[in-house]
Amino acid sequence: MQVFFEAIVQAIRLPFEGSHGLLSVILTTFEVALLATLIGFILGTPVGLLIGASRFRGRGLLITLTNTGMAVPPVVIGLVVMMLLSRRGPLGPLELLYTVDAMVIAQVIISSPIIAGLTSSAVAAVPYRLRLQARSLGASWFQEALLILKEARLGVLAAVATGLGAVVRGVGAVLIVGGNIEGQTRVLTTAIVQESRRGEFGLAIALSLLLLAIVFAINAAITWFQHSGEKAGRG
Amino acid sequence: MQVFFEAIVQAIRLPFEGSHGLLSVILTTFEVALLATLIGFILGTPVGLLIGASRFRGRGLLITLTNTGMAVPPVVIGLVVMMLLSRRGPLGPLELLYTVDAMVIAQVIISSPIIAGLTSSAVAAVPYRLRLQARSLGASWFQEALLILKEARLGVLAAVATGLGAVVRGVGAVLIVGGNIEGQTRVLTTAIVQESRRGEFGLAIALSLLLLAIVFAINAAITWFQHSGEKAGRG
Amino acid sequence: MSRPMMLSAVGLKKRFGSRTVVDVDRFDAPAGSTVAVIGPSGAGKTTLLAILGLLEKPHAGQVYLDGAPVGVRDKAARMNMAAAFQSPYLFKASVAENVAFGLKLRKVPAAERRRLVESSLARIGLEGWESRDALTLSGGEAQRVALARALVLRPRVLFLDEPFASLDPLVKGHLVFDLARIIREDEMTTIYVTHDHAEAMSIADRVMVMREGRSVAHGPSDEVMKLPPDQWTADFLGAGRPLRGVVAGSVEGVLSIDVSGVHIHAVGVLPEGEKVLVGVRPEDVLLFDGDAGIPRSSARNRFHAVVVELKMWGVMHQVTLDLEGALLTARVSNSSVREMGLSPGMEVQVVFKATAVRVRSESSGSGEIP
Amino acid sequence: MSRPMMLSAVGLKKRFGSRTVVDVDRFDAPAGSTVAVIGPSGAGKTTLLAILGLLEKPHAGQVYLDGAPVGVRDKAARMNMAAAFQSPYLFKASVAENVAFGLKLRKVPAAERRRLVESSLARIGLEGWESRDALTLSGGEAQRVALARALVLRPRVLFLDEPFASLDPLVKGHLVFDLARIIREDEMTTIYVTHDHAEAMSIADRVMVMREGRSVAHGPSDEVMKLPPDQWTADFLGAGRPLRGVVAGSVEGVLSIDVSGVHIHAVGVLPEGEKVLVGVRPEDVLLFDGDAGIPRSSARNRFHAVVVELKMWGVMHQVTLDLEGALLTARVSNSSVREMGLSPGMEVQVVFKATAVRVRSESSGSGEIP
Repeated sequence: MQVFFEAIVQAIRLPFEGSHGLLSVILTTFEVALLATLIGFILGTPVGLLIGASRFRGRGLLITLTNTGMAVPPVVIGLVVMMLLSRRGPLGPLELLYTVDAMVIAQVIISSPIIAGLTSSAVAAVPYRLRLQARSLGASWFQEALLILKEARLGVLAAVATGLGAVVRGVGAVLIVGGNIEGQTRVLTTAIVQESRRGEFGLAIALSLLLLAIVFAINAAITWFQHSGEKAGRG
Repeated sequence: MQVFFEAIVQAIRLPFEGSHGLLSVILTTFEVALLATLIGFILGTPVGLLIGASRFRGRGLLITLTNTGMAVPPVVIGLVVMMLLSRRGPLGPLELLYTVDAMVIAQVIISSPIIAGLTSSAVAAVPYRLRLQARSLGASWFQEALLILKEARLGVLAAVATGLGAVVRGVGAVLIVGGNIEGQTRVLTTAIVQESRRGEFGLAIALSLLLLAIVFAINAAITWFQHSGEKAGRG
Repeated sequence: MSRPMMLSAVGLKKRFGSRTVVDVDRFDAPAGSTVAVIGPSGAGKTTLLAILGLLEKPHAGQVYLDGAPVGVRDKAARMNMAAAFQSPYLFKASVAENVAFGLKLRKVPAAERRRLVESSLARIGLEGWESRDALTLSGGEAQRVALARALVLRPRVLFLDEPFASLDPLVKGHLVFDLARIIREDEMTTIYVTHDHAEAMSIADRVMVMREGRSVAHGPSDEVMKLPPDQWTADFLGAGRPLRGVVAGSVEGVLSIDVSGVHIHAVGVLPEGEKVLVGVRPEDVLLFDGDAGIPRSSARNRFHAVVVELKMWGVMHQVTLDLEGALLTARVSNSSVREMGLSPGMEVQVVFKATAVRVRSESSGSGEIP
Repeated sequence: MSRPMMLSAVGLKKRFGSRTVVDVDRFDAPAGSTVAVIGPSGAGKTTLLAILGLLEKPHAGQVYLDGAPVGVRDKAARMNMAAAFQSPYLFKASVAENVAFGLKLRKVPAAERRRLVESSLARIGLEGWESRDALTLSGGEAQRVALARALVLRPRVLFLDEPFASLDPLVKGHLVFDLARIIREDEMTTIYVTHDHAEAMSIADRVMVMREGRSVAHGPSDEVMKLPPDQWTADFLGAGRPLRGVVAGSVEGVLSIDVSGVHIHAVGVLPEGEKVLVGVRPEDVLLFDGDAGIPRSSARNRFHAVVVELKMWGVMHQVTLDLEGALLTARVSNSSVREMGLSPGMEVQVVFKATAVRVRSESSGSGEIP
């Protein structure tokens, strides 16, 4: 177990030994994750509400798109974004490859379908008769939609947190489109891969503990949302 | 869009141009995924049944372990397995690092909590009174457990398929412990990362299509299980 | 303040997939009336209510409000209506916010809203409950809040979908009582869906019986209950089949009707020789021992009869009686069956009032009861 | 074949978290009796049943089967029992496999199993339904399968948890009838949980009334129904409070009981001067117009009374009557209220039979009814 002991000792020392690009890694991680989740929320929630609460032509297509988006492996998303942004790709002139923006684009493609899909489940769980009840009291379709989101708010929050978690935890897509450039596009997950392959276990452990702290905070939030939801549920 | 066109043309040609280690990649992918899922099923299902269907001392601990297992990012799992198997690690003498076995170990740690967690949800959804009913007709605890698994069988199958999907889609853990050695530990996801970073889009696309085919087959199975479950549900 | 509205509909059809769940030719709720829609579960009652309440679009047919065609898009029409369902479906908010929901949508000013919510809660027996969390209430309390939420809007048409089905009889009794009073005071047209015909009878003046999406009987409660148009409806209502007879004469408004030789007295105005259907509710038929001395009384119909069959109906017994060829049904409690020792073949005396008999000319209609 | 067993329990307590859901001092089901456990929802009825059926462990107390202490681990004891619940809870399999479930666990050979399943289905009215998919049945059919699954085991104690609560009255009537016949034929001890006292009365010979986990009344149905021990129980059962009186005399087995000056006739054997409680079920009380001529009949109790109060009870009316100081309750249909024009202050005649009156000596017990 010596390897673990040494690594942990090193991990504890690290923050006091001055910069290892640690701050940059953390800031980049937050920047990518928060931006991608915010855009994912803006794109995903209305789609989830539509899919979960109404019947219309094209709904099947939207569901298929959402499910496909959730299923496609991050490395494949990374590849496609890479090709789009590559010098010879259609968005090549924008010169986004190996930038934070490239990572945000890839992560939005990962988070939006998750947020849309889980929002649609939360919304579909609002009893139809509750909506009939609102309609019978005079609610317009817009007021009904607001009521649905309000009733499903804990589920929607859990959906957003789950999207955030996927973005923070993932490595494949950002590794491809970000390129893991120190001081620029290195995030926690790609840094962990890099350091552990180099045998720099101390640094890798330090990064992992940070990542775990973030992930567990997100998971605690999800659990709390779901738990409150159950408690407030109709018995 | 020329980059896409060229890559797809190249992807179609590839299988006819003889070995690029493609067969080895596919076989390794299946070997790791199926072994890891099988072991994950053997470890995860009993735990899921226990958590989902009974109350006992230590249940809280088991739930926390399962949830933690599901939350820990694959790169962190990869790091920990890497350290365990590294020359100076406690399992160093077994010389498993950068082998298929190392990847299976990491993937089991990823799939078991998923299978346990989803099995416990499926099992918890079996109505308690159905179990009282079985007990009242003379079922022992073991017969009751079998009945629960039988009633929740579609949910258990969906749990196993979800575990399989996570193993096939993931890249972080296998990249670290497998080392992505051509002809030995290279799997679809790690190969895609490698080829796309090298700009070999044709090969990357070919590998991605294969990966997508596998992932969508698994997802179709999950959807089918869940859908049949709904149809057969009690109205 | 508000005046009740007439609600009617023709040719309503609604399908879910390939299954037709509602196929109702005609529905009529005169202004101020209380119409019960009854039928077994799965008969399409709730879907019919959703269509009539302009909550769901039918695949065919038209709903009319005071004679004017209306649909789900007529927000003005919808604003005249309000509904309460079996599960109270309260929103995640306080009692006051729940009750104020419809008022807010109608842009009633906050002060007026508070006043209305307060008085509405007081009326339904929940004075001062404004600030409670709606999701912590018991079943009966939640149902009161749901009713207050509908009633505070002073709807001109009120829809109730099995509002008492999941309540204990004690709670239910109080609530039925309070609701009946408010409906009477506010003069609403009320559409009341239930699967319990006793509950329907205690509230409604008109009844529609539904079976598998269709209306099998539709008319004044008394007529539907006493003259069910077919065997299924009779069984569902726990009624006997109507008897066929001929008006033999009339003295001071009391008809004498010849039913296969037996003369049944009934109140009504019909010419001699008219062919009629005759019905009596099983509850209104009293049985006496065959040799009991029964005095002359206000009950004009007294016959000797033979018990043909006894069968359970809910927690009562239904007794089929042979009056010299005419079959009559009586409903009696289980303790009466025991005490009188009722059994097939036994002779009994049958007594019912002339006012308890419903007579309708055979020529005045076929399936539908006017 | 099998002989019914006596089931009893003392000091049962069960908590969920910090809430005590069952706290029952004593439970008694004599061999072959049918005991109804009634009470509002949330009273702990189902939990009590689970404890008595050895399905759940109580936190305190002991269950006895034919006098011997038994618990959840006594598989042999549990093999004498079977249960059916409100939702039929059929397993994902054919009807035959569902019915055979308990037989398989008892290692009954396949051929014998087939024969038993076949005859059990035939008995409950589902002849030839063996190969149907259990999850495609209607509510009433599924409930029959659930009953067949319990009855095929020839249990010596049968537990029924609201088996008819979700059925239409027509379906329910048939099923109650079939079940009552089978219970009679097979001579089982039956514990029957329901929230509907009318249903309880039609099936049970003993009743336990539960409220908030406690037993508030426990004894023969007739006693509990006519002499409820407190106001809450009286209200829940829709009964009147018992009257206090003194035995004034006795002629040929008919007591004359002085209740604040009014003499009520009842059947019983009690000494003159004995202080007693007197109860009449509201259903057994007939009302007549104040001036109607009522002939001498088998109904020995006839009084003039004044209507004090009218209130709804479920879909009937409960009428409180003042007999010169003694308050009596009658239950009448809404149409009777209308026809007689009943209203507070009105004078009526009250008639009930001496056999409908329940008398108990005040000294023979306090809260618990023997």
